[in-house]
Amino acid sequence: MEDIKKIIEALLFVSDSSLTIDRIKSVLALNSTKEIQDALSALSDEYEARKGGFYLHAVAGGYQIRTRPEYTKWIKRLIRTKPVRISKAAMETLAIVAYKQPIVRSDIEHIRGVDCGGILRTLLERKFIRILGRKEIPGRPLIYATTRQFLEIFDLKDLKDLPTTEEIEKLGNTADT
Amino acid sequence: MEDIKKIIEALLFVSDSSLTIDRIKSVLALNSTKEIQDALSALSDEYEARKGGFYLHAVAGGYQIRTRPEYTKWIKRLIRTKPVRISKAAMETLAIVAYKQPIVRSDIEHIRGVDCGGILRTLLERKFIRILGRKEIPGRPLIYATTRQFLEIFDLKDLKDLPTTEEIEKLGNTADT
Amino acid sequence: MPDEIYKVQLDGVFEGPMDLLIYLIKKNEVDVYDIPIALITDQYLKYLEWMKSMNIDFAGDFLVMAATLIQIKSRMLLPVHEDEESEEDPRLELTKPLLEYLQVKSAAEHLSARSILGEDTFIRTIDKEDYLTAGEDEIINVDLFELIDAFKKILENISDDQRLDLTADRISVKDRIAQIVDLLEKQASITFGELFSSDVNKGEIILTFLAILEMVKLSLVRIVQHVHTGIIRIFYL
Repeated sequence: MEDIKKIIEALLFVSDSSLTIDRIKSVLALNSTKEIQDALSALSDEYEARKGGFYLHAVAGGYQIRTRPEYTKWIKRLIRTKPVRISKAAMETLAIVAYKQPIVRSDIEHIRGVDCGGILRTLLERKFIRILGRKEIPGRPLIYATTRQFLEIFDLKDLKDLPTTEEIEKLGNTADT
Repeated sequence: MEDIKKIIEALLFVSDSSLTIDRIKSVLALNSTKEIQDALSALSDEYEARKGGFYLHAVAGGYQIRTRPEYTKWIKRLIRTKPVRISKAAMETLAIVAYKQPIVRSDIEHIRGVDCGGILRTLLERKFIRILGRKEIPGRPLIYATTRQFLEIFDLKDLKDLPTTEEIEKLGNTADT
Repeated sequence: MPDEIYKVQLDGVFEGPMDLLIYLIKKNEVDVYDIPIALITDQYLKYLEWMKSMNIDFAGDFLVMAATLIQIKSRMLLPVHEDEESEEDPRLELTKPLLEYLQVKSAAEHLSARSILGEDTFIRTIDKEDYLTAGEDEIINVDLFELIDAFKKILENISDDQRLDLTADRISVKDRIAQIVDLLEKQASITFGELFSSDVNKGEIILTFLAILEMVKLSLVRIVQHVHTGIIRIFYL
């Protein structure tokens, strides 16, 4: 019984979704539902008694270890502070600006094939890119380029440090590992 | 103190990389290193005392909650994820980068005697290695080094934690005979 | 020999010439410091022949090594003169890299034997989205490789003629533009003299000049020459 409890704890710990009793039964190759139920409630009692950072949550017919809501504030601070996180769409846009700078929005959108207004604003706010000026063509569109902070974040001395496209291609395709 | 311990536990529970004391300090907006260290060792002691499914592990200059190795068998039955499996060729390339970093591709290939482009790309993709910059020699080749994630995956506190090649050889020789 | 090779084949094709050499040295139980070069060269070449006969593609590196082996073998055959005692053993050319490669192999084995995260021990995998309020899509950690990868994916979708301007030269010009803009952001205008004074070599001067031309073309700057002093000044627009 002691052991089953520990195994279940390890399973709950690594699982990214809630675990049903049936699932636990099949992993442990056990027949008895009761044994698992007892282990789960013992775990839950333990977590309640120690009042730590997490608890056992019963959801959607299963069980899950969750952090206590009172610590969400801190978790958000952890996730939001460095290391810098960026959405995939923003990364693509940033890559285009980095390699094709100075570049105007319509050219970026031509390459990506979608509207980039919102993303460009976010990148500007986060100081990854800056406005260099306006291009003297009809509409006088804004010209974008990367910032010093961009270099710092990507650990580059200068733009010359960016791998060239030939180098990227020379690396070839992912080898089978 | 009690509260800091709980918050740190919650942070450790959600972080996908090992947390350094500095990182915890900045999230908690605390100045005292000692308070955090005390909380961490209290947590570690607790986990050791209850001998549950997980423990506090010091790795890559920080701390991380990991499942105890005795439950690996069960976890693998639960999560049928792709195993980390790294090919022999990739492991050799990674070893060269780890021991000779910072290093350029041609030096790696000189040692292995074969093209390593595809493998380097895979190692970059898996975030075992990263591009450090360029070497100021003709052609300005890219320089490679290992990542923090490399330390975490291979259970190293820091690069100095890697045994020297002489130490490995001694181990190897005794194993051979 | 062919039978043995066949057996080796089952263990996987040799990764490279070094791998094959080490296999041959281990199989013959010879000392890396005293390699019987004729024997090893012979077996090495036989293996290449066998690969050819089996239509197995092998990298040019195997041929380079074959040439090296043959060269060392022939140098070994040359008579050694008494007075040339100090001359290096030609086999050292092979011994040094072999030893280094053996070290790498042990280091790789050591790494594989360590407790590996995701294999021997696990951490929690959580969905960060639970804690993020903004409706951002897939979130990735910023890392130079991610940036390159994002760009590589874009490249795959654009035509060849659009990629021509992505050479290192172009990037240098862009870099220079960024530097000039940095200066102009600080002081609004700058003289030609100031811009070129720090440039020591011709290449750098050309680079600066190209950067200015590009900036004029982009209407980032305006260039004005003073009627009396002749000083050329660049203004940030």
